[in-house]
Amino acid sequence: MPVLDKSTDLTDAIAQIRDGARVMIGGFGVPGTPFTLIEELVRHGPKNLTIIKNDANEPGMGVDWLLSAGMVRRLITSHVGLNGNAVRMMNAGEIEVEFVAQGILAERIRAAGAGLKGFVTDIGIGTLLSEGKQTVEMDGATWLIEPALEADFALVHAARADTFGNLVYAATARNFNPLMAMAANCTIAEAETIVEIGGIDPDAVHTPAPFVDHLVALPEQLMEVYGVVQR
Amino acid sequence: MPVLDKSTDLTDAIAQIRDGARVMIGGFGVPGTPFTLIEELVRHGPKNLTIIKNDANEPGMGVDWLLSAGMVRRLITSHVGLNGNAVRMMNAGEIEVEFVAQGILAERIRAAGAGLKGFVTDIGIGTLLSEGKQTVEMDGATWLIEPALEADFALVHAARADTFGNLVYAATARNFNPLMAMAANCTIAEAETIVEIGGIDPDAVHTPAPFVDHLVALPEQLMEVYGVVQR
Amino acid sequence: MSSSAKNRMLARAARDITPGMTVNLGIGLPTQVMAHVAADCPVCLHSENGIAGVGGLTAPGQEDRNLIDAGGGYITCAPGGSFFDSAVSFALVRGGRLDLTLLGAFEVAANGDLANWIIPGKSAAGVGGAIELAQKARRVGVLTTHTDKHGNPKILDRCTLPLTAMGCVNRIYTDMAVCDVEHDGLHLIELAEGVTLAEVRAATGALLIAPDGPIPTF
Amino acid sequence: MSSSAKNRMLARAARDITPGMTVNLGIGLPTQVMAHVAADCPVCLHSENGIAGVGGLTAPGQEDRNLIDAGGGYITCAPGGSFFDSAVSFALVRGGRLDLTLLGAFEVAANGDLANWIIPGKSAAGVGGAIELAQKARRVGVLTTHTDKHGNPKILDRCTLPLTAMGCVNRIYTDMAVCDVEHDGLHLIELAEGVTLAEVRAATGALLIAPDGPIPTF
Repeated sequence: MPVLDKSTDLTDAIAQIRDGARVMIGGFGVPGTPFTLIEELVRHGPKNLTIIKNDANEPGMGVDWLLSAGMVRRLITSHVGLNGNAVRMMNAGEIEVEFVAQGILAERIRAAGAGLKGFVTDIGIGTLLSEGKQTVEMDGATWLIEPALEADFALVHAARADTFGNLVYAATARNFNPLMAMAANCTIAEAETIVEIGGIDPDAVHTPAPFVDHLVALPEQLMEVYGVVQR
Repeated sequence: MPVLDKSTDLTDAIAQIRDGARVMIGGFGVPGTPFTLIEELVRHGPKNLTIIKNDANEPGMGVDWLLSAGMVRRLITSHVGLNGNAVRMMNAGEIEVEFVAQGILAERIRAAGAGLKGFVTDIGIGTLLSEGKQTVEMDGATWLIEPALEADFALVHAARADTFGNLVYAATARNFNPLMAMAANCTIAEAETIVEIGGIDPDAVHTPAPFVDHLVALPEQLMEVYGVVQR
Repeated sequence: MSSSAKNRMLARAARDITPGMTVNLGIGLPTQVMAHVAADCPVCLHSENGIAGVGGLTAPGQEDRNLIDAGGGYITCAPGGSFFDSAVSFALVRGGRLDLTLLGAFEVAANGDLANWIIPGKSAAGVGGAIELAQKARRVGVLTTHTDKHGNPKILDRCTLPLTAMGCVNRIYTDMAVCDVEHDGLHLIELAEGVTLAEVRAATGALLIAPDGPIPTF
Repeated sequence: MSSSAKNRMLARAARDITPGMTVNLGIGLPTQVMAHVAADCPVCLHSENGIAGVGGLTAPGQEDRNLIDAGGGYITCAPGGSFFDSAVSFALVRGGRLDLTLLGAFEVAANGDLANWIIPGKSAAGVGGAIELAQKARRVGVLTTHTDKHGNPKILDRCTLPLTAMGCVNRIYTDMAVCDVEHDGLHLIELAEGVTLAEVRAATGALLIAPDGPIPTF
């Protein structure tokens, strides 16, 4: 049985993203951030985006390109500590920021990917982060309900892919990528290496192809930002 | 930095399981079922066990050994269709059976492994399976709350392990094993092949070693039941 | 059901499996649909025990003891396939990545309700994965004989048996007809060759809305 | 804090990292504890961005662009290490598989409350992973100078800043003392060499329960 070839032109893949879209972006710091997809998103230029990403990268890098281009209305993230520009825009009211505890952010994204409405947890009970949240009584205690967090698009970065869209990530570049790939209505993956069907061991797949809609090949020579070694 | 060697004698590992314990057992049909651990559990002989497993295997095989030995008080499972003995014992009131939709069973186990209290879903709404379940209102609709399902022990079967307890499963023998390995207070894994530290690619690990407490080596010649090819 | 009627039904269902789909085929009749899908049609077969990319049944003697489908049959993994745990497998189903599932039925109703897991008075052997497939696949097709072995309709106005899922069915394929569940009721879409509208109406326990013009056959 | 006092504190905290533990060390002082753990002690270092088995910092020029810890430092993966996604990483934390975490603090209270993420009036840069580490690790240690740079106590009867987590701290390591949070209050366990009980009491914003006999030093 043949399989679909999901290889897509970078421009065509990103052109689907319209004003007001909710866009998840993989990565934790530099590793796993799909810089090429983000760069094309800036070129394409939709406005009023909601961006969901663990962090805001650093000034002049990744998510900061979107912030600087004035394309972001709302940022859902666990921290923006390494990006003073994001902090400034947040304080100036130029962007809304929703802070979510890192593991809760991961789990809310996963819940969407798993087709759940939300989950029940005690994380944040008794702190500022529980304020305004829906609660439920179970086993004689009060728990928080955390709603699933879904998106229109997920932009993810893989080390390797086959043409059907099976993805493999490298080391700590995995992070939020597999969760986001499952949680969005349309998942666009960039991959450093694309192999023929059969080139990835079925036991070694990190994101199964049915979760991936479009596959964008990266040039052999990656943008410099992928190799940043400084902090 | 050295790592702990979790290799444990089969007898010592299973001897920890006492009367009344809640025991999760991996496997979907034959693949992934830890027959050697189950056989030793029968020899050890604790009573009034609660067994959590996708299915009840087939007569004269795996979970059925525990049923036939009268060790099981309660079985939490998605179906027992291939084991007429389990159906008979259920109808005779010799065991309690709780049926859980297969994906909900998987997700309840995962929720325990992820340290959550439960999750919110619409699966089963309007059917018998929603009866008696706690509900919650979200976004103007009624949803079911499914509680996390935890256990005292998980018995899992891996194809390969390193001595620290990193596990790799083969093909569809993965199924419930990685979820259960995360959900129990004590996880005992049997492995067909045990390699030295460094022998498993960190990107290819299915169950990270911190989830595994004891590692039992299987003999080179597996029991016949592992190779059953009939149905 | 004659073997030619059955084959026509299977082939008709197979025509709704289109290139690029991820599909789960239930145990029994639905599994047999695959044999009628064109060999060059790129389809990804999911089985809920943890594989996307079922190749087919394994030749006797070639079985891999670690590789079965949810029905317990020994299978092969197609090129481009992947293995995953049971939580990911049902995430794929509930998360909307399953384009189509074809299921069997005890009863199916004009409002899309499906009953296929328990008959009161008989002991149920469990629920398996059918509930989530029925409730969450993007499209749900039911494959069934139009009537039971006593000649009673299996397509009813409302189900009498406990439901697997409410309002989940989009299309019903039988040995007599193809019907679609719409908001305004059950629509007859096609007739099996040699079957008349009157015969189908007589064998159906629900109001059947027929098209005005000629009815296509399959 | 003198460098010798700091090193004594780090070495003292390191003594509570015992063979077989899975440990997460927060950014800053806690990360530096690892250098004081015996090289032959089998410890698994977790970092919440998705690794169990952090080897250490990478030598300059040897960095792997795909391999960092949660603090953003380039690291190595120790033999026996594994990589996983962020959901699994926090499953490990919340699910009770993290034996110990060592964290920094703005304030820590006699009831075990910890405040280490936001100072009202200053803009917060986010919460990161500290909440779940603090709330769910089996043991939580806090490493901090006993007083802030103005000489004010950081160990208080109750925190004044918004909490990271309630009642989560088991042990506090400072340049002056080691204290345990118990149900009946804050217990002084050890004194830093050359520091007196009176000095510690004066620098502590909470009632400190001292042992009856001689107090061990570190």
